[in-house]
Amino acid sequence: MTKSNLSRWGFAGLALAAAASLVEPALAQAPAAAPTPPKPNSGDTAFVLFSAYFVLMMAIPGLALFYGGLVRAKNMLSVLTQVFVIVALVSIIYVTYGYSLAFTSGGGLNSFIGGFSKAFLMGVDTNSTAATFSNGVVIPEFAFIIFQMTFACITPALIVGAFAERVKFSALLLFTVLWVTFIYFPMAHMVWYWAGPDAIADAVKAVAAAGTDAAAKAAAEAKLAAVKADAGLIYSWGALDFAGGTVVHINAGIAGLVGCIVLGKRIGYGKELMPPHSLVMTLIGAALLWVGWFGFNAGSNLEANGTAAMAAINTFVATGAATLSWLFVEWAAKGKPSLLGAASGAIAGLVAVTPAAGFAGPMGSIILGLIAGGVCFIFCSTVKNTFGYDDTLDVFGIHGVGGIIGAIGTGILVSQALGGSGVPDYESKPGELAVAAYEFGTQVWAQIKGVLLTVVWSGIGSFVIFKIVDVIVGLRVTADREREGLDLAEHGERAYNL
Amino acid sequence: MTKSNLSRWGFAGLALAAAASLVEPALAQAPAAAPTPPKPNSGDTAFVLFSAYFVLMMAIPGLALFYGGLVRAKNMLSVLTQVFVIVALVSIIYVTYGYSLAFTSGGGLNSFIGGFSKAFLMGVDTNSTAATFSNGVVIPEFAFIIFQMTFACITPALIVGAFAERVKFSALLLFTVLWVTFIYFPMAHMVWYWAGPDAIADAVKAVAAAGTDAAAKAAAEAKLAAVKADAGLIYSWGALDFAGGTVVHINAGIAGLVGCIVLGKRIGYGKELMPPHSLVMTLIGAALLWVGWFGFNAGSNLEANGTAAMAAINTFVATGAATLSWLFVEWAAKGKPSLLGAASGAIAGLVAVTPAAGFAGPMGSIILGLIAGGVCFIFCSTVKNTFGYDDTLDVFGIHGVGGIIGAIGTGILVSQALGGSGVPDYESKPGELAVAAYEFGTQVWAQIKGVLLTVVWSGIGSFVIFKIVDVIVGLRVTADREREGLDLAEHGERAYNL
Amino acid sequence: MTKSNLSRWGFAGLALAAAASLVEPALAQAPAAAPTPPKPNSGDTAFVLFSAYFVLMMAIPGLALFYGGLVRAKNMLSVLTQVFVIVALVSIIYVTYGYSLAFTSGGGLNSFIGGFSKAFLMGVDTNSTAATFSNGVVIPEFAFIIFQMTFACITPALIVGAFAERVKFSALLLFTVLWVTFIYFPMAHMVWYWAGPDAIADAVKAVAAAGTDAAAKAAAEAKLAAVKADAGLIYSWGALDFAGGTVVHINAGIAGLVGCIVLGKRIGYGKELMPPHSLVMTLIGAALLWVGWFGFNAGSNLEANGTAAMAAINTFVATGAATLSWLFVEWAAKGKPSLLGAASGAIAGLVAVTPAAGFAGPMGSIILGLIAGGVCFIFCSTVKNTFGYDDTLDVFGIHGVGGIIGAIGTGILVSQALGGSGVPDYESKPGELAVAAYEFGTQVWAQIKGVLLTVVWSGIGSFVIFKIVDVIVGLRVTADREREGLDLAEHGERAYNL
Amino acid sequence: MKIVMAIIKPFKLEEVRDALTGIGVHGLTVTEVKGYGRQKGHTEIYRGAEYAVSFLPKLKIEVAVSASDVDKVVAAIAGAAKTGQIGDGKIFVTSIEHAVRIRTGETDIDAL
Amino acid sequence: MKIVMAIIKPFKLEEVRDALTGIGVHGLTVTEVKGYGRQKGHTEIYRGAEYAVSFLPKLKIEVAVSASDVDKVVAAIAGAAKTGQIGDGKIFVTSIEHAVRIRTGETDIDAL
Amino acid sequence: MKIVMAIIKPFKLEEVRDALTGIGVHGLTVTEVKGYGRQKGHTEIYRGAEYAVSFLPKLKIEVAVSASDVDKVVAAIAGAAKTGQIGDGKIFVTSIEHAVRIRTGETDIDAL
Ligand SMILES: Nc1ncnc2c1ncn2[C@@H]1O[C@H](COP(=O)(O)OP(=O)(O)O)[C@@H](O)[C@H]1O
Ligand SMILES: Nc1ncnc2c1ncn2[C@@H]1O[C@H](COP(=O)(O)OP(=O)(O)O)[C@@H](O)[C@H]1O
Ligand SMILES: Nc1ncnc2c1ncn2[C@@H]1O[C@H](COP(=O)(O)OP(=O)(O)O)[C@@H](O)[C@H]1O
Repeated sequence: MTKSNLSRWGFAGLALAAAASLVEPALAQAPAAAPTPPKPNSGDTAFVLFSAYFVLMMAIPGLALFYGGLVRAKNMLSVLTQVFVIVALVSIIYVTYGYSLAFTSGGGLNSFIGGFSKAFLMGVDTNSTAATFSNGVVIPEFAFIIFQMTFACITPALIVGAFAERVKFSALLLFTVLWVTFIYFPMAHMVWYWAGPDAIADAVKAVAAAGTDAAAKAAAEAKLAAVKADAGLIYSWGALDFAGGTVVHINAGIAGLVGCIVLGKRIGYGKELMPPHSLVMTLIGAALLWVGWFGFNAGSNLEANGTAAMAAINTFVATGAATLSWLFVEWAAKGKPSLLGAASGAIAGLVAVTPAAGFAGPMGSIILGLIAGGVCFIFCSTVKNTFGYDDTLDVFGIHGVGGIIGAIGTGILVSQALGGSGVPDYESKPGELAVAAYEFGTQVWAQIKGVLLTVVWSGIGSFVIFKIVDVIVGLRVTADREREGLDLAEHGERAYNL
Repeated sequence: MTKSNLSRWGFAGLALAAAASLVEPALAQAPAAAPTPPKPNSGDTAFVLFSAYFVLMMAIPGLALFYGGLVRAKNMLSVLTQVFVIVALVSIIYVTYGYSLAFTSGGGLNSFIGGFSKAFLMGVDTNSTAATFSNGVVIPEFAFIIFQMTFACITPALIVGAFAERVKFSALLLFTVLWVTFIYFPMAHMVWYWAGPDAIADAVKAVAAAGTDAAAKAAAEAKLAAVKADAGLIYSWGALDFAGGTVVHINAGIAGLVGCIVLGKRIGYGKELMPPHSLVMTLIGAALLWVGWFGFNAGSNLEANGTAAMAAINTFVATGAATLSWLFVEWAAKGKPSLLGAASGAIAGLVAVTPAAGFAGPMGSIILGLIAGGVCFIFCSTVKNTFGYDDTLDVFGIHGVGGIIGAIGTGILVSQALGGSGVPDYESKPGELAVAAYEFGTQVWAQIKGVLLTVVWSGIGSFVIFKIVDVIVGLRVTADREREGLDLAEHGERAYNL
Repeated sequence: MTKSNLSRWGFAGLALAAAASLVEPALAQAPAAAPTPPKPNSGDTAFVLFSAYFVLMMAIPGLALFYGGLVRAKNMLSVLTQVFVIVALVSIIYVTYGYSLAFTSGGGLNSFIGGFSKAFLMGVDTNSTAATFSNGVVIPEFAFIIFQMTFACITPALIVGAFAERVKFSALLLFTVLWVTFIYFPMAHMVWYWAGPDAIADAVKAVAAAGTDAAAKAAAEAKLAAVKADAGLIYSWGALDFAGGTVVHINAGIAGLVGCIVLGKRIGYGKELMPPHSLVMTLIGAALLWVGWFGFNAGSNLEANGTAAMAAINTFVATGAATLSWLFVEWAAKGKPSLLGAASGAIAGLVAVTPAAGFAGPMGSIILGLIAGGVCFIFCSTVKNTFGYDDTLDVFGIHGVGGIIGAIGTGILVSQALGGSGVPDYESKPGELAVAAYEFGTQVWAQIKGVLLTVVWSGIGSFVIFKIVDVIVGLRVTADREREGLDLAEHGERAYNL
Repeated sequence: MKIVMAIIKPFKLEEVRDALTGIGVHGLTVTEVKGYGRQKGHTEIYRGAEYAVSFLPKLKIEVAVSASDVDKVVAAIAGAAKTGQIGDGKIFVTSIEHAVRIRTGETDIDAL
Repeated sequence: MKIVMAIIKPFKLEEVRDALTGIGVHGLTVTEVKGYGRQKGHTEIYRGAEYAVSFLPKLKIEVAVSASDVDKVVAAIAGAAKTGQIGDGKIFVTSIEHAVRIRTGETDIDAL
Repeated sequence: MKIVMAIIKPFKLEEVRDALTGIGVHGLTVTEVKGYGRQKGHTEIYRGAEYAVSFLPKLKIEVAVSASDVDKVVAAIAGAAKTGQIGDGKIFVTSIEHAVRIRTGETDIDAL
């Protein structure tokens, strides 16, 4: 009884490959036996496409406004431009080589990174399919790609909040190119690359079919081992991450923390008033993030079924709980319940429930939200002030901290005893999704290992990249330009002419 | 020829129960005859999930901005916070006990309210299903829950417009908890709780199958009567409400009217200028309400089919007609066609078409919109001024009045003679959706009874709750705090720092 | 080997008609042979409905904000009102006679315009279906109508950008009624009206079935010719337009150019500062246009399948490429990369990829985007200044120019040699979608002819309509009202009271 | 001629305007300002950061009047703008040497 | 030294600035204000509520000049800001006793 | 009594306020203004259109003080607002003839 499918995204295209390889021997033996490869259905396809659109809406205008509202008016456009252009830039990188690096086999480096076999989306057409998490269910590979692409687009955009109001635009673009290439795509590969349910089922069935013939059995078992080994490192550790808590949130949170330390504090930080210039924009952003996050979390199920619906409910109530949690803790601690508190709590809840969305139950998700709201509040209000780093928009305090709470919480709340769905198992009943035995220590340790690797990879990698960019173009604008505001200094525009 | 399915939402889970009960006797007789319970399909599931997301988008940021733009800048954040936190709060209440109170059998109180059998979503898992309005079609119960949840979240948020700019935040939270518990969930149960099409078809078929055996026939008929009686009070009266005209709009409109009278007028009302601080936000809100309302109205069909598409078209054109109606009436009466007029007309049209969306035809919907736009304009501009109550954002004038127009109009426009779909009938052809004979008087009277009960229930209930909250925490902020603005006084923030 | 289905929208209802006509002879011969008409599936239905909602979101609030942010604060509400009310107005016109004019046979005028057989949506009910681009796949006709309706609603709204800040509101309403009637519906008919894949397959099969019987064969061939001839003029030329590059963008761009010349420049144009009053609103608008445009482009596939997913990816990367292209060209030419540049580039890319979305491959789309971003920048910054017309918001520079680039580019990038999907062919393998041989010259010439007819039709027609409206109500407000701002002068409101 | 400049609470504008028209003064100019004085401000909290905001929104009214009307005008403003609570504001009077109505070129008293 | 303070119509700013630079005045300070006077305002209607808004947007320009330049400056502003229609605004002149350029500490005429 | 009016760079407000409270001045009024002077502005580009924007955001501070305090106040402002770079702004001093505290009716020095 082994575990597999510990993360939620399949190896796009392998389904097709597997299907093709099935057809060949079948033809060799008897035409009548040829199994037809599974076809996408319109419901799942529509579901994944609209989920992708929603994730894009999270980034633009959602995240752009959430961040933009929090900076001073003179830097509003700089933040909006950064998020908008990052999305544009990464979309091109993604179809050029990003998808291939994340979701193809990387040969000798396969534990860490994929290869270039699908660079320029070579070989992908309207008939290509990608595996989901159910045996025999596939979606068009193009749908899988666009969905994945939106994740790659939003992740570097999350980071900009940490050093907003002082970063040079050209530096940010260069940073983005390097960061997605050397940090994001490897992380995506390590967490989400696997062979898919049908490949595993086929290999398991082949072992059974091999019967008593020792040689055939050995060959089949070797094949099964190879199929199972064809996965990213964190995936192979058994770490669960439904929708990207490690790849997206911890990854961005750590990069942000490193970035804000490398760039240094804003001029006047701690001395001048720097209130958010428009909490209205921040509210719009938070609301669109909440709405769009259903695409992110439920969409990560890749199929429109009961699990997707449960992921959606979990996303909703974890967010509700974290909103209330931050609000009431702040009310008690600071005397007033603020809109920014409610909105920040909501994001903390969304972050925390991301890895858990399809694994925890609704009550577990509420608890996760309650914890995330309170703990992130403490990080953003107390810990940050204590250490004195200037993480402008609390990328670390919300995405980093919330992501870690969620990643470890997932390892606990997945337990069926706590209302979770249990750890998926594609092997014991090949062709069906079974539930593996839950072992607290093993699972939580797998989660912690995933978190640690993410922290180390993103921490060291981002640091090196920041330093390289600083040498090449300089990370920070001059003091004069920072005073003037990045909108005029960097972009030649003003946000408001009322 | 009897009517059933007079409202549009099924009794979640019963479909599953019914299916299960079918399996037992079948097994007793012959294994081959065992009917398999219907399974959700991905298209309907995706449709209901995204509809739910759209309804959330109506509330945040839609409604929050629509309302927020209309208050003075110093109260902007208070309105945004109220809407945002109500959504968070009700989401938790909903999965805790709200869903159970609305959509389970309430035993002796079943006409008015459900029970606690699904508190904490007990027993609901990713395989549970909920009935739709077609025989043999189900959706995941989690999808049904999240969809319903968004309705419960937005309804109390609608009310805040009536006493905006003066209500105490703590009072509002307490009010919300009490109001959804004692007003909303009972109303939802009374209007939307029923046995579902398959349960009715099975019972009708059982009567037929009983044949000439008198005892069996009597038992089957008793069973049929029981199935039909297992419904909320307003549902059982035969009142039609496709997407919540009574439960949501009249209910909120009346509560708002009571609330603004109990709280009293704003300081300076009628003397000081209180122009909307940002009609731009109001426009964004109105547009997102329009867009999101398709989730509300077409989504209430629970299936992606021709009726859903018709409900969407009706929603579109009723809104278009009401927009033009308000605009031109205002142009004639006041000399200028305003954006606020157009946007208000749109909302009036959306409200009015809500109960009618799946029952009227497009031309009937246009007429409904034309009437709603004009009449609501008169209520908001003349009637309110005559009576002198300070319904800050016209919750009664638009949701109450528009809701009543829609509820009664639905009883007329459902007639096939007027292009409507006819009153549904699940009994005469068990397993199929037939159309019952339309009787004008009967149907309109059923609609009026539904409206009256809603007005009485919400009116008296809300009044009592307001008084209780006033005693416990006080409903209204002090005059000083009202002058200062709720943003600073209640939340310690300012909306804009430009 | 002939080409058909050169545009992407089917003749709604004909599928039903065709199915019905199939049933009759079948009954006459043998009941067993009666083929059942295809039924819509829930996945495609959900896909088309949500695509329609997204297109509405493009218009309101998307386009309204994109445009509104660019005008001066005193004209903000006028732009928002114009877009909002145009949507309302056209929705009523569309169900009244617009759909019928666009998508029914126009008898003798059929090359140019449809008839009134479906005025008031006569004969359309929840069971009516519309053809898609796959044989045997249909969607509810109501879904097709609402999708098409949103296109008709947004197109005249695009035009208002060209003469914003000076047009009289009453004139605009009258213009809209005339323009959709005499320009838009004919264009839609000319480009998108055809018999649908099943009608063609049936006719082709009938020819084959006729066998050697000369009379029968002649009759069948005549029938086939008639089916193929039952199409709009531009369609019959073989011009490809996946989602409306000609009908929507070139059409609106040309009308805008004519409009801004007829109305004349704004007072103070070129002398006074007229900076955008809120690039924040413009960014929100651009982002919602980008997000919503997936509904526009992928939705035009009418089915949720691999082609839809490819159209979505193409839409994404063309936009990303054009964003970068405009940004970097501007950076090089003007010294600073601006948010408005990035947003304008995004729209230019979206416009250019519209006709190509389902025909080009992702790499082709990137190239299209790169070209569109750069060329549109030059038109908006240099060409406009050179000629001196005051196209306030660059409707021509972006929609006109971008549309033409896209239309002609589609004729090139459709080539399978360039990664395109190839020109569709419904005849050579009846019942299946085959690919016709690609001939560069033929295809590009067909595209150019489509563009030219659009330019001429829209150019002359719009000019005449502007002149008529000018005579009846006057196109332009007085200088005093223009100075005061249209918000107060025309609508009696102010956008902001901060 | 004099200019009477008054700093008042924003919601008192209409009453002050009415008081002035009541005594025949039909022109004035208003500016949104922020005032710092005895009236205490408020604290704003944004996530971790607390800001003590001591500047409060006020309106500045400027009225040009003939020297003989000054006392009447000062009294009218003082009466209408008074709430009796801290922060009601100040009135300052300065001389102006010359006044012109741009439209007509009229000067001094005729320009007001 | 004097301060010339002018209330003008907003769209006249560029012309006034040009007129001033034309006569060698290269410094001025502008404030957005709302004016009440003979020029009639407008009515705004929001749903039921009608507001007669009598305050109109104006700009206040302040120019510090040497006493000898005052007439030239007043004439320049009056000329450039004039449309001949009601609401063109006013010009007021006051004395200043002392002026300082913060950057250099220069005083009086040298500070301008 | 005098009014000291200073045009300063916006980010210098807190320092100026602190300098003033440091010498016992506890009241002042601030206005957002736009200044035109030697300090050069910037160019904004929106699609085709380039705008040379020569007006820069400044703050105007007005402090009413007794005649004897004027020099102290001017020095305090000048010291706190100085960066030494072009655009630091100006200080102008005018006389006021009369002052009233609206809340109490106190006049002149007592009103400050
Ligand atoms: N010395 C001063 N110079 C200029 N303006 C002042 C001065 N003192 C107070 N003000 C203005 O008057 C307003 C009210 O003053 P404050 O001391 O708060 O209350 P009060 O007028 O009741 O004594 C302040 O907000 C400020 O705008
Ligand atoms: N007595 C006054 N004191 C201060 N400002 C005034 C006075 N009278 C008019 N103003 C200002 O001058 C502007 C123009 O005045 P108005 O009477 O409308 O027209 P005109 O200047 O053509 O006579 C007003 O909007 C107001 O800002
Ligand atoms: N003659 C003047 N009258 C009124 N305000 C002036 C005058 N000259 C300059 N100012 C104000 O002082 C500000 C700073 O002036 P500037 O010439 O740019 O620099 P500096 O004060 O260093 O010489 C200007 O932006 C303007 O607001």
